[in-house]
Order: sequence, then structure tokens, then C-alpha cells
Amino acid sequence: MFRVLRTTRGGGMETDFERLHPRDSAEEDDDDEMVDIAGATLDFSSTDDVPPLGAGGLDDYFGSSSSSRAGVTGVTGMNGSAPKLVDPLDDPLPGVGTYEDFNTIDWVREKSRDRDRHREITKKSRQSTLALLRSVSDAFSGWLLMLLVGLMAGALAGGIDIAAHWLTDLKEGVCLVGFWFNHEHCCWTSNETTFQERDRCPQWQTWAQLISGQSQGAFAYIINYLMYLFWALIFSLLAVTLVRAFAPYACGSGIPEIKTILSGFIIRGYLGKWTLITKTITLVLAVSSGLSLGKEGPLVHVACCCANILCHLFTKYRKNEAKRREVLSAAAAVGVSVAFGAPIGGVLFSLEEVSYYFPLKTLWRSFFAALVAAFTLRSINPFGNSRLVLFYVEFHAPWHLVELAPFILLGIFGGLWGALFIRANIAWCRRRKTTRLGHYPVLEVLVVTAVTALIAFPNSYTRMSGAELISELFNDCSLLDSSQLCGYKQPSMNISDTGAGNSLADRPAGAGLYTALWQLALALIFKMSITVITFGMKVPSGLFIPSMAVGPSRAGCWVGWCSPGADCITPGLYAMVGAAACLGGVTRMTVSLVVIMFELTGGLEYIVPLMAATMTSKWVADAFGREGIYEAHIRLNGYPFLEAKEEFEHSSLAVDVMRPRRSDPPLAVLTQDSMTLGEVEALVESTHYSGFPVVVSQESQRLVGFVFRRDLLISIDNARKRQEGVVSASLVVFTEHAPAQAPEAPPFTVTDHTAMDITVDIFRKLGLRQCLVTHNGRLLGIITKKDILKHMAQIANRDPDSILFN
Amino acid sequence: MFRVLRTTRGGGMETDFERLHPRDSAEEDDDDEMVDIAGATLDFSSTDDVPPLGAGGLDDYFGSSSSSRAGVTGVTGMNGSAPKLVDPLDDPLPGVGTYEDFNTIDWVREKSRDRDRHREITKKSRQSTLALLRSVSDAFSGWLLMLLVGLMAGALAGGIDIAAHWLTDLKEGVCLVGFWFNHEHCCWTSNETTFQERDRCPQWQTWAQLISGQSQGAFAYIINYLMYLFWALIFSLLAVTLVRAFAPYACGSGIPEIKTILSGFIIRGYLGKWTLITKTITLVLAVSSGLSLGKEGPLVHVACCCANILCHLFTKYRKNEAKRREVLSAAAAVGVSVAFGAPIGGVLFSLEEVSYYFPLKTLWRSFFAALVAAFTLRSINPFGNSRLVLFYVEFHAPWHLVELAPFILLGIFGGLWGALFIRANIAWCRRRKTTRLGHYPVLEVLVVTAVTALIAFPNSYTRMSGAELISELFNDCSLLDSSQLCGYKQPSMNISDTGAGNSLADRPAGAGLYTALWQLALALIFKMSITVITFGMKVPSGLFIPSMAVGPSRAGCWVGWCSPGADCITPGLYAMVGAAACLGGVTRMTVSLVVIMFELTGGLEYIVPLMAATMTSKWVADAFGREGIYEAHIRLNGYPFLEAKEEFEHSSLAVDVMRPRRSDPPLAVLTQDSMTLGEVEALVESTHYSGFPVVVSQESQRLVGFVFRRDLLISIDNARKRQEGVVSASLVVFTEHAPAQAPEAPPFTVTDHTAMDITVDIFRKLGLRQCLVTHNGRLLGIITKKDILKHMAQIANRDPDSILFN
Amino acid sequence: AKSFEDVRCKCICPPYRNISGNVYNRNVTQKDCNCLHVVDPMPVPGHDVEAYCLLCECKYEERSSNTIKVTIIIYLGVVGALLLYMLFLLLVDPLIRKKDPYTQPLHNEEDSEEMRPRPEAAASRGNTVLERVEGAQQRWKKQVQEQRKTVFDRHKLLS
Amino acid sequence: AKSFEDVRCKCICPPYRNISGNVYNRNVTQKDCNCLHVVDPMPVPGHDVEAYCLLCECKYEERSSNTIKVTIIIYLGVVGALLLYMLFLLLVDPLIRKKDPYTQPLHNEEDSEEMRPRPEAAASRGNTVLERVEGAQQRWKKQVQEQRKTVFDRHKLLS
Repeated sequence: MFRVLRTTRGGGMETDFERLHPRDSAEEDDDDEMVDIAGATLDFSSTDDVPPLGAGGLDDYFGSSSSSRAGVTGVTGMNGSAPKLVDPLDDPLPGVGTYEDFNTIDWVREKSRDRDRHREITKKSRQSTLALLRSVSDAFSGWLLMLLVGLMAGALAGGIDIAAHWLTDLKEGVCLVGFWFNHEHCCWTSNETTFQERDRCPQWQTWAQLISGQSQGAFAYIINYLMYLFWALIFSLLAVTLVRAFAPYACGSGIPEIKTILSGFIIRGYLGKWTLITKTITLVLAVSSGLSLGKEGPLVHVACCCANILCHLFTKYRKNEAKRREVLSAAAAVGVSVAFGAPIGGVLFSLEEVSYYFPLKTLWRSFFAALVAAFTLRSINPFGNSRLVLFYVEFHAPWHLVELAPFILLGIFGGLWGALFIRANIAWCRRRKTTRLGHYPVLEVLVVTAVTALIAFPNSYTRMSGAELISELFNDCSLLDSSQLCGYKQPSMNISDTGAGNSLADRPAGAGLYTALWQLALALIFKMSITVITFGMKVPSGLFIPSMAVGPSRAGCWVGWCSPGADCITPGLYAMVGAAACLGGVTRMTVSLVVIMFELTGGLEYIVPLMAATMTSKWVADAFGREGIYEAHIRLNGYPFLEAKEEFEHSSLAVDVMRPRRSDPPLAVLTQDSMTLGEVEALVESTHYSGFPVVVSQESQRLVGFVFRRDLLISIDNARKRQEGVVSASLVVFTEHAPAQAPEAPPFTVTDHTAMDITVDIFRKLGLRQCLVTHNGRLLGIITKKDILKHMAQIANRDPDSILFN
Repeated sequence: MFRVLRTTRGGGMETDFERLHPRDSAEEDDDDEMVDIAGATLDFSSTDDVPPLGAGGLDDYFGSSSSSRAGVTGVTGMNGSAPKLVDPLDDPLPGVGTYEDFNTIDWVREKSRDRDRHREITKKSRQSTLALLRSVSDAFSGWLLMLLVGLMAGALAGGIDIAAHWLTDLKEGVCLVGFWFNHEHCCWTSNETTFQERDRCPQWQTWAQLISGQSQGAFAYIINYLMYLFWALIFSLLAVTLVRAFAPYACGSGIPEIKTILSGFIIRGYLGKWTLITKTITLVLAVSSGLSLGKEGPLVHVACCCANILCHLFTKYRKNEAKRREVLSAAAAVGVSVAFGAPIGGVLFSLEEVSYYFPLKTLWRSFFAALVAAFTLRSINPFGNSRLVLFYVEFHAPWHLVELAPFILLGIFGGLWGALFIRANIAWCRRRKTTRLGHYPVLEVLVVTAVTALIAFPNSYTRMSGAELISELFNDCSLLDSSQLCGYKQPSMNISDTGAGNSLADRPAGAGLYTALWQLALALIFKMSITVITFGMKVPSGLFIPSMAVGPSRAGCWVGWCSPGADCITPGLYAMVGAAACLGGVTRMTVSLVVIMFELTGGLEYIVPLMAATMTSKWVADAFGREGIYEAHIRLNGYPFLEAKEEFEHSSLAVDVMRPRRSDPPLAVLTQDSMTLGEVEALVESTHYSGFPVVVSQESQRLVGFVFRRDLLISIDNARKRQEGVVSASLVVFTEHAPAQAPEAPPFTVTDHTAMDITVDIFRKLGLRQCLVTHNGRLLGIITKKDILKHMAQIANRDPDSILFN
Repeated sequence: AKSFEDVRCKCICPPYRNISGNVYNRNVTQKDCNCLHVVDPMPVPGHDVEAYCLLCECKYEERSSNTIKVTIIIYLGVVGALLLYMLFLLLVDPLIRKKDPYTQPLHNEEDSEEMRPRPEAAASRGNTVLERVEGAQQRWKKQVQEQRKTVFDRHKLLS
Repeated sequence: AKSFEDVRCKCICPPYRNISGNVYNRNVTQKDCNCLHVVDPMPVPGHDVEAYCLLCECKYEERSSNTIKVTIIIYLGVVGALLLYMLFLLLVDPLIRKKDPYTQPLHNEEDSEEMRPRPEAAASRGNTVLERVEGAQQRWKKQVQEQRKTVFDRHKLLS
């Protein structure tokens, strides 16, 4: 639906719309500031270069100079032969067809714009070889982009792994043969390690050894304690300061925001270059500071930043918000792929948890990107063991059908913990958001770090990082293990066992095991409580690892206490199931979680226990509240997110949700060809709606189309500036667009008696931003995404004003 | 959009619509004939039991007696309080809201009907404990159904495996200790097997041994040959006769039809009880007859039949076509899960290849069902080795980056073969469909079987079944293997190798290897050609196994010829990659194929080679034709299937596709309240459209709603029969439905200038059956799914009349 | 088949020095399924046992011969029943149903959807169970005929 | 770190009879990474070697110490640069930019979308590269300020 502003009387006038332009041109299509310097030439002067086309004189000139790929203004009626000559690949009227910050995109418009562009390229490709090449490169640019995203995200993840490992160990000591080695790599070639203390080697010096020369004793312990505290504080201070100084958007996990962005929301700068740098740097600091947070969630954000930045290299993706979101969906898969070394799990995570629009093409591409990233990460080999994650395990122990009962119990615990955690964390975050607590973000981080460090150091299970803890707990005690948790009394071997391999049978628990279990129980309680207040602080913080750590701790304790005598129980398996259950309770992931765990262990045998636990966990948690932690945070922040998983249950009709309500003044509409520029401007000025329906006449109310406020303003301003004879009394004519310029999305309509569940379905599936309501062909009102969200909030007895954005 | 027939004059009249009824009630909602006997009481008399409600006299009585959950007739306007009292769970007017055979369902209507039902149950559950229990059981019925489907499909698959194995070996000989044992199980406990001939044991007697007493020599060979031929012919004759006699729908692979059914098409009886029995029985016969076909595709059909039959146990699924299709999507996953022992791959297969509407809930449920099925199959343990498939392998050999080149070459070969196969097979099938060849299906099967058996027997690689061949080729030659393909000269072992395990290094190829390679090459050529004519015969025939067998044969030859000297090459890996490439070329599966292969091998390491080959294969094959074999068959048969993978490229508008065309007579419309029953009947009689738009008046053409022909006929007939005073001159009034009875889908509209790509998107995503085209609120025309398919066929220069069904 | 035949431990030992490859098969528990227990006449002297055993691969396998037996018998039973029923339909049924031979060709001629359901309806309204079964069978036969025509003769579907 | 330090073969041998557990670590090729090559002072007599070695688990591991070194140095470099830039922005920048101190509080007061872009546009029209960079920096600083206000002060996002 397009419009032409046709002037009927002469005379120029200064308008105050001019101020809109510079911002629009600068923010045209980049989520970041990076292109601005290079693209500063892309200003209004370019539209002047388009020569007057066609023979229609003033009217046609106006039409063609503003006809554009962005598709805002077209030429009159059906005789659209002149505008066909306008190259749609030329620069469009800047700003038209773009969106403001904190607004929702119109998926249909974006997608049809892309198809239009594609069609144009295909058409051209038949004309010349160069254009053919361009069309081929355009077709493959998606794959190239995926390759680049995979490489970049994989490399970054490798770097983050190495740096975080090193910084974490820096809290403990330093390597003498090269300060850049962490503890393990310092002792890499050392022959001085023993079976009991595999990590100790002379090259690695703890701070106590360096400062006082002693490695044992109370004094050394205190020095180590203080240094641990010192480094933790330094790291967290650095992290929060850098976040505050360079990219406040880099804090938190990022997954709720990415979910919202993928559903069509726009947060400019959220996936920008500075966010990427800051998040990468501070993530390492935050993880190393010993806070109860993980790097897995933020890695998704990092991968999305990479994808967004790399999108700028390809016109196809730079200029189209919908296409870019396809890439971002794949990037989310990449993030999980490198975080867990699970490419398939990553793709399913993206599909199940994050993405909104996930066509099959994206499925395949994200799989490709996830694989490339995993491959890159493996070739970097950050842990020196050819594994992608620290806590990779390879189980082969069988499990018995009877054990399903404890697995389901673990699932119940996980679900309870998940529900509890979500409630507690949301309550805490709400407090932070509304009370004075939120005014001291830096102090908060420092205090939490100090508390964490103070409590964590004495307990060896909390002193180590979350990933290490999980790794330790996942470990299937074999004879080769020296972990305290495997402190069974060593049996004497006899030769008949050689064939059957090492078995755990008949090894009574030793005294060390009980100490370990006590420590583990304390660690569990501590982790559970500290994670609640840690998640949501103003540092990059992921939730996967802390949630997972809670699970195995619980499972470990449980296995340890309840059945030290039972032979056949594999503590590692229980730990794994516990981890899955807790993570499932918190995030409500299902298939993707099982697949991720499956890829972590590589054994199809454990799918059934994992699934039993995950399913129980989800059901139990759902009984206490339908929302996962990410949805809860989305709701807390009032993002405009239309959950695809929930069914709309209420039996309201479109007429109940639409605006204007019965008591409201009638809908602000434009008429097709009877309003003057002045009237239009007055209407636009007096309202704050983001778009206006166009009708045939005020009397008939027959719908013609829909105009976005932003596009209208820009076009009016452009007309005022570029065109002679545009005055307030000029008549504004809105016309159907010509066939050749089809990019504008049509106005979607539903009848007033359409059930809201169908309407919500239409909004979700087509990605609409607004929908018009008609009755027997007459326009009655409008429903926007925000209206729907408000209505849903109202049904759920929540405050409808908590929905903040459009 | 609902209607009420309001009589204005009295007088009864016999109509000829009565004959519609019995059929409608019988076919109301079952895809099968099974319910008919039990459900024969569900006839029209039930609607008589509804007492007159409200105070509106005749009009209201009529309104309420035909107001129903199926949502065809509502009561006037907004004062819908009376019909609220009608229990929507009562029997609806039979036949209303159902579909005819070979028609497409309206997804929106079905889904909104389900939501309505759900809402009603939720509302009731607050009233009594019994209703609460019912609501809980309703909520869990989906999971229960999944469990049952998994159990049933797993058990059937196990039975099919066992029976097919036994029957296949029956061609060769018989077990003396128990005729029900196949060759392997016959020698299960035998100690007489040797290292070289592991299968030979005295309990197992070949036919030659039984008949002539000789086990070697020309005579014995001839006897075995003849017996092989005899059994093959018997099996295939039985298979084709049973299919012809009991369930002609049981022939073929079933996947194209299931794809179409899942997209909303209705083929009554296709997933019925007789189809299930016949397909299960004849599948075993067909596989055992030695034809070049597999059981994997038909297993998907079998699983879908199970699901459809089990759906009859649950009202929620029995009465709703959309809900049932959710279950069928999951069943497709179950089928692949048991066919390949790959639950995750199965779910992805369903998602990528088969399903049309796949919400997240279905993802999780199909995963559950796939796991249950795999678990059931494993507990049946059909192969006696705790594996779900014969050709399960566990590789651990590493691969080098250089090897990507041969993998990509394999991919190119696979793609070429795939494209070639599709062309050849489609050409052959078209010939079968159109020429006299198709008149002799039984003879065709017998001839092909005879040819297959005659050629296959002399070559040991074709004599064995496809799955066994794949298993043999996948095998990673270790020292333990006695296969001819592993006929390297045995090296002398030295003690230093004990730690490093068995290595293949430095073993020169023996003479036996070359013989094996010759045989393999011949087998390859034979398999390639015979599969083309086998697939599409009138017996159950899957394509996975033959396609997969081609790949490794090629790869095996290739590896064998080109590099017998290279040490590090793992023939099994090449075979696997070759299988993936060929299967990918034929079916164009991507992610799901990689995941299936990954689950078959259990090694994440091989994902990259597999993906490289699959991707190359798909790209190469796509260059020769965009369609996979299933899409090609769908097109060949003219099913109404709107492919979700392809983008609509052409720039046509809705106005170009809609009917009536410019030269056509105007659209047949009903008016809201000015047509008599006689006029309506005349209009319906004189046209063959499946639905009619309702407008305010012929002059204004303002759209009110849409009525399905079938519903209209049934309602008119019902009115004629049930109601006094309905005559041809009675006025028919169509009204908006009341808020309480929301189930009817609203009439979807697009404007005439909507680009067709957007329209196609709407059709796909919402699952529409038809869409009305308006211009400024006036009704212009209608677009149906068939119109779109015809338009797409026209664009692709195909015959638009090849689309046969609605 | 007795239950103890349903487990086996199979050890495959490849050629070693001058000893040719061998397959050992014993009915032992999973715990004892290793080279030392299964390879009974150990072909090598004591000090070589370890080395020889390292090369061998022992697999513990279970099966259920009862499942196999039952499956095969059920399968054969169903095939037999189907065959008999088919023969019945081909040979005996036409003899019984000679009383209404005129409907058969009529339905073969035209299969308009409106014409078909009448007998079904009549049948489904039958009173005794036998009549209902009869009706269902008739309906099913019609359906199969329809399917046969669609698939085998007209090649409309599934070709 | 020299290249040969980047591979190791680590054998972990658990306690066996009276011998306590031990960890062996040697720099050998992947092919030689087995108990016989790595466990050098074999703690058991000849006939027990096989049994002892069966218990040991040998893992061949590779790393790239150069990657580690480069990563850590780059990381430290970036952190250092960021810190310096932060200090620059905090301390030096306000001193330089004293010429237009009035726009700062104004933007802090009201952040209506229309008011913000003017300096950006002016900057992006600058002629020299330096001016453009200057402009970009200004714009970026505005953005960060905006973000800080949204996230840290008003808790509108990301809380």
C-alpha cells in the first residue's frame, strides 16, 4: 500500500520535520555504529542523483524520486511503467522502511522486501555475466556468512576458554616457566607429579610459595586465602567497571534479550562491536573471579554479536532485519555448540528455546555453522585433551531399569529447585529493579564477590570453578581416579579381573569419602543460595553451569549418603542426570537439553534416564509456574515477546482486544484522497500511534491500506524539502502500489468476531506488528502486538502496563 | 461465520439430500472402518435428544439443535446466551465439519475447534472433581497415546525384523533344531563354527543338503539356486496378491502420501487397520523375496497406521484432524527411530522431511515416542546383539583433513546418482501410470523378482539382503574379520603391538580382495539399475536401504581400486560416507541424515565428513532438479502439497491467481439474508465449488463470511428433515456466530494487490484451504490451495491440470 | 529351546603366531565372559596367555528364543489366515451371495460417492451383531474395491 | 616453549599389588604412546608386565603452547588498552572538551529521540578522517551514555 503526495498548489514552507533526517540516515540499518564512518556519504544527496524519469512531469518526478526498494512511496495506480526504470538496488529514500530503537519489526514486510530483492537479482542475472556472478555470490553469501560466523565464534570461544582457565588459576598461583600457562599446562611435561597429587609440580608456584616460601601451614593458607580474595575482587571490579564504561548492554546472560530480538524486537547496539569486545573481555573476568556464574549463556550472546557484525559485510543481511534474524538464530546455535561442544544440541536449542522464525533453510545452515564452530574450537584445543568442554565424559556403565526411580526423584528435585530458583531470582531482580539496591551495581558486585570468595575458598568444591566441579562430579570413579569422591578403599587386584576390566564392585567407602560428601553438601547449599543473587548482576553471567553444578552436587550427596554399599551405582551417571534435571527445571529446555547431555557423553544408552529426569523436572517445575527463567526475565523487563509455546486459552474475540475500545474516541484514520498535507500533519502530530489505516472515505470506512508513522513523516519531510509547490494545503493521495513495486506488506485484517486464539496464532506465525479489525468490510479498529500482550497480561491477572515496548 | 436457516413459511417437502446422511455419519471422523460397527448408534437420533432451549421458539430451537461443537450453525447475532447452555461435548450434527475423501482439511478450523474443546473442559474442570479428573486425563492423553504408539511401533518393528530375517534365510535353508530359527540363531550355541566360516553349523541345512544330501558341488548349487528362485517368487507373489486383495494402499513406500496427509490431505483408509496388517505382513514378504527394497520407509507408514488406529482410543484425537496430524508427525519420527535405531534422527527426519505443522509440543512428544519405540525394540532385541539395526557400527578410526577431498567426491557421486535415480524412476513410474505396463502389476512384480533372483544369486554381495550388505561394507576391517573384503594378507604379530591394539598398517591386499571388488562392482551396477524399476511396484518398498547400499558399494570399489596400498584409509568410513551421500542425493535429507548416520556410528568425529558429503550431494543433485524423490512422487501423483522448502519466486499478485478470472462469470456468492432456500439449493446444485462466500448484498459485495458446501448441504438437509415449515421459499439467514460458539474459522482475506509470495506464505503457515480476495473491502474473488498449486505448476511450465485433488 | 541356550559368550580369536583363528562359544554369565573363562583348551602355553587373550574379542550376547518362536508362529498364522480369508472371498463368498448379483456390477460401473453409502447405512442399522459384522464386511469390501480401482486400475494414487 | 613440549603421553597406573599408583609422562609419538614405551623403570618383573600394563591407561595429548601464549598476551593487551582508554575518557577527555560543557548536561536531562542526532549528523558530515572519527566517537559516547542510563540507572532493560 503506497501513497503519492500530489501537490495541487504551489508555495514552499519550512517544516520542522527536518530534524528527523540525520538520525534516520545514520541509523538506517545498522545495529551498531561501525558503518557510520564509512557510510557517511550515504546521505540525502544521493537521491538527488536520480534523474527525473517518465513523462509525468512534477507528479512523476516526485513519485520516482521517492519510489524505492524500501517501498514507501509508489506512483499512481496501475500505470507503473515509469518507476520500473528506477533501479531498486539504488539507495532507497533513507530511513524509510527502517525501525526505531525499541520497536518491533514487521516480518512480512521484511521478508517480502527480501524476496523482491532476490527477484530483482534473478531477473538481472539473465542479462549479463557480471550480474549472474553477483547472483551466484548472493546465493552463496548465506553459507559464507555461516562459515565466517562459525570460525569467529569458535575462535573467540577458544580464546575465552584459554583466558578464563589461566585467570582462574592466577587466583591460586603463577607458572614460573611462562606466566601464560595455567596450572595444568604448567605441569604439562613435568615428571614430578604423583598419583595422589597429579597437579602438583615445582614449576607451578602458589602465591604463598612465592611470597613466603612456604607451601604448607596456616600462614601459607592465609596468604593464599587473601590472594584469592584479592584477585577475585580485582577481577569482578574490572568486569563491572568495563561493562559500565564501554557497553552496559554486555551484562547479564543475554539470552532473554536475544530471544526478544529474534522475535522481532530492535535494541540498537545490543549486538554491536563494543558489546562483543566488552562481553568477551569481562566474561573471562567474571568467570575467573569465582562468582557462581558460567560462560555458556553469554557465549550465545557473543556468537550473536559476531553474526550481527559479520552481517554488515553482506548487503543481503545488512539491509534486512528478517534475514539478519535468520543468521542470528543460527548464531545462537553456534553459541551453544561451542559452549557445550554439542552441535546438534545447539541447533535444537536454537530451535526449541531461542528462535522465533526458524525455516528449514536456517536449520541446515545453523547446523553447518555449529559444526564449523565446533571444529574450529577443537582445532584450537583449549583444554589440551581434544575435547571441546572441560566436563566431557565417556561413560560405558550400564544402568538398570530399577534406577529409573532415583532418576525420577532427581527430576523432581530438579523441578522443585528450578521453580524455587526462578521465584527467588525474579523476586530479587524485581527488588533490584525497583528499590535502592539497584543504585549500587558496582558495590553489589563487589560485595557478592567478596562473600563468594570468603565462603568458597575453604571448601575445595566451591573453590574450583563450576565447570571443574561438574567435571569432577561427572567423573565415573575408576581405579585410576584419585579424587576424594572416589575415595573407596582400594581393593586388591587379582589376575582374573584383567579381562573384565576395572570394576567398582565391592569397594567399601573410605573415610575420605564422607568428608568429601560433607563438603559437597555445604557446597550445594552455598551454590544454591549464591546463584540466586548472582544471576542478574551487572556482569556477564550465564546460568547453565551454576544450575548444572547444583544437580550433580545434590546427586552426589544423595548417592554418597544413601547407598555407599550399593555396588552397581555409577555416581557419574547420577551427577549427569542431576545436572540435566536442574538445568531443565531452571530453563525448561527439553529435547535440546537431552541432546546436549547426550553429546557430552556420547552414549545413546543414557538418553532414557536423561529424558525421564528432564521430563519429570519440567512437569514438576511447570506445576509451580509455567515460565522458564528466560521467559520470566522477559516478562520482568516487559519486552514485547509473544511466547510461541503457550497456547492462548481465553475465549475473547478480536473485538474485545482491539482499539479503540467502546468508550474511546474513534480510530485515527487517513482517507485515501481527501486529506490535505496540513490535516495529515495535524493528525500525526496530535497522536502517538506508530501507524495509521487508510480508508476510502470517513463515511464508508472501507479499508485501503496501512501507513507507518515513521514512513509517513519521512516522506512528508522529503516532499517538503525536495519538491516545489508542496504546501500545507496540498492534497495527499494514497494509492495502491503498482505491480512492479510490491514490497510493501499488505494490511492484514481479521473480522471482529475472530477468536483471539486464532488472531494470536496469526500474529505469531506471520510475525505481524499490527492487524486491522473489520466488520463486513468496514474498518472497526486495530490490534497491535502490544495490545495482545497487554490483553494476555490482563487475563493472567498481571499488570498490563508492565508491557513497556511496542 | 455461521448461519441460521430461518423459516418464514410452513410446509414440508421431501428433498433428495437425505442420501447424504448415512455416509456422512459413517465417515464422520474415522480414517478407517473400525469404528463403524461400534459407532453405528451415533446417528441422527442423538440430536433429537437435545431439549429445546431458550425462549425463542422455533427459531431458537432450530438454532440450538444444530449449534454444535463442529460449529456449523449458530444462533442469531449477539444474544447467544441460550446456545451457551448446549453442551458442546454432546454429539454434534453428524457430518458437519468433516471432510470428504481426497480433500484438504482447514487447519485453522480444526485447531480452533480443538482449543474450543479444551477451553470447555477447563471450564468444566472447575465444577466437579470428576470433570477435573477428566481434564487431567485429557491433558495426559497425548503422552499416553505417544507411549502406546511407541510401544506398538517398536513391537511391530521387532516382529518385522525377526520375521524378515527368518524368511530371508528360508530361501537358503532351514534350521533343524527349530524351524523358527534363522541361520544365525540356529548356530547360536553351536561350537562347530570356525574362524573362516562363522555361520556354518550342522544344525542349519541348506535346501541342497536336505534334498540331495550334498552341500557342495554343481548339483547342490543348482538346487540352491532353484530353491532361492522358487522362494523369491512365492514371497513376492504372496506379497502382491495380499496387497491387491486386502489393502491396495499398502503398496509403495508410503512416505510421499504421508507427507501429503500431514499437510492436510485426507485419504480415507490409508492409515487404517487393514493397511497396517497387510503392510506389516507383505513388507516382510517383499523384503525377504530379495527384491532391491528396504523396510525403512514402510516402517514409517506402519508407525503412522499404529498412531492413527490408536488415535481412535482418545476423543481428543479421534475427532480432530489437526490434532491427529500432530500425532502422525510424531509417528513418522517413531518409524525412523525404529528403522535406524536413531531417535534423535527420527525426530529431525519428521521435522525436516515429513511434517507440515510441527509445534514445539510435538517435538518433545515425538522425541518421547521415538525413545519409547527404540527402547521397546531394544528389549525385543531382534538381532540378538543388543543393537537396533543390523548395520550398527562403532568406529574409532581417526580421519585426516586431506580425506575431505574424497568425501566430497563421494558426495558428488551421490548427488549425480540421486538426480539420475529420480529422473529414471519417475520416468519409469510415469510409463507405468500411463501405458499398458501398469495393467499387469502382479506380473510385473513376478518378472522383476525373477530377474532379481536370477542375477542376484551368483553374486554373494547381491544374494545377501541389503541391510546385510551394508553391514558387511560398513565393517571396519579388523584382524577379527573374516570377510572377503578384509582379505588382506595376515601379518605376523609381534608383542609390541599389544598395547596399541590391532592396526591395519602394512597389510598388502590379498587376491581374494580383488575378486570381492569385482563382485562388488557388479553388485553396484545391478543394484543401481534394478532399484529404479523396483521402487514403485505394487508391494511395500522402501528406498533407504537400496540407496544406502549403492553408496558403500561405490565407495568400497573406489577405495579398493584406487588405493589398496594406502594404509590409513578406513573402508568402513568411506562406505558410511558413501551411503550418506547416495541417500542424501535421492531423498535430499540433510541434517536428519547426518544425525541418523551419527547415531548409527555413535562417533561425533565423523559428523564433518558426513556433512561434507551430504551437503555436496544435495547441492549437486539440486543442480539437476530441485525435487527429492518424495516430492517427485507427490508431483507425479498430483497430490495437493504446498512444499514448505521452496520459496515462491514469481512476482505475481493475488489478483492474477484468484478466481474468477477476468473472462469468467462472477463469483458465486450467497447473500446474508436475502436468499431463499430454493435459490441457495439451485446455486449449490449448479456449481461444484466446495464453498461459497457470503456477502452483505449483491450490490455492495461486502464480505460477511464463508460457508462450506458440505456443511451447507448437511444443514439444509437437516433443516428439511428435522424442522417443520421449511420449504424452498424459506428465507436463509446467515449470521455471525455468537461469542460462546467460536469454533468456526474466520474467512481469511487478502487484498488484491498482495504479492503471491506473501499469500503462499499465509497459506503455508496457517494451513489455509482457501482465502478470499478483497479490494477496498469489496469481495473480488477466491484463491484456493489448488489454484496456488496450479499457478505454481504454470510458472514452472508444467501442466496445471496435473494437480488432481483439492 | 531351554532358557540356558539364550545366552552365549562368543570369543573370536584371530590367528596368532602359528595358531589359526578360532571361534569359541560358551554359555557363561556376563561376569565370566572373558577370554580366560571361555577359551578352554588354551592353545598357547601359560606365559603367552595374556598376549593371546588381548587379541581375542569376547562378546556377551542374549536373545530370547521364545520371542523368536512366538513371532514366527504368529506371523505364519496371520499369513495363513489371510490366505484362507482371501480364498474364501474369492471362491466361497460369491457362491453364498448369489442372491443379489445385480448390485455388484452396478457398483463396479459407477462409483459416485452418493450412490455408495446406501447399503452401509442399511447394514449399520442392522439389529443383531451378525448383521452388523456382515454390514461392516460389505462396507470394507467396497472400500477395498474402491482402493483397488484407484491404485491398481486408474493409477490415481500411489504410482 | 619449544615444539616438542607440545605433545605428551601420559600413563596413569593405579596401585597394583604392593606397588603404589604412579603417573608417567613422556614425550613420545602417538604411535609409541603405550604402556610398554612410556612406563620406563618398569616396577614389576617381566611376567607381570602384561597384567600391570593392562591396568594402566595411556593418553596421548597435544597442545599448542604458542596459541596459549598468544591468546593470553592478546587478552592482557586488550584489557590493558580498554583500561587505558577508560582512564583517558575519565580523566583526560573532560579536560580537552571543556569548550562545550553545556551539551552534556542537556543530554543527560532529556533524551528524546529527536534531540539527540544533531551532533551526529554534523559530525558525519565532517570532511577529514579525524573529524569523522571524532564524530563517531562522540556518537558512540552518547550511545553508551544512553545505554548506561537505560541499564544501570533506569533499569529498563536487562534487569
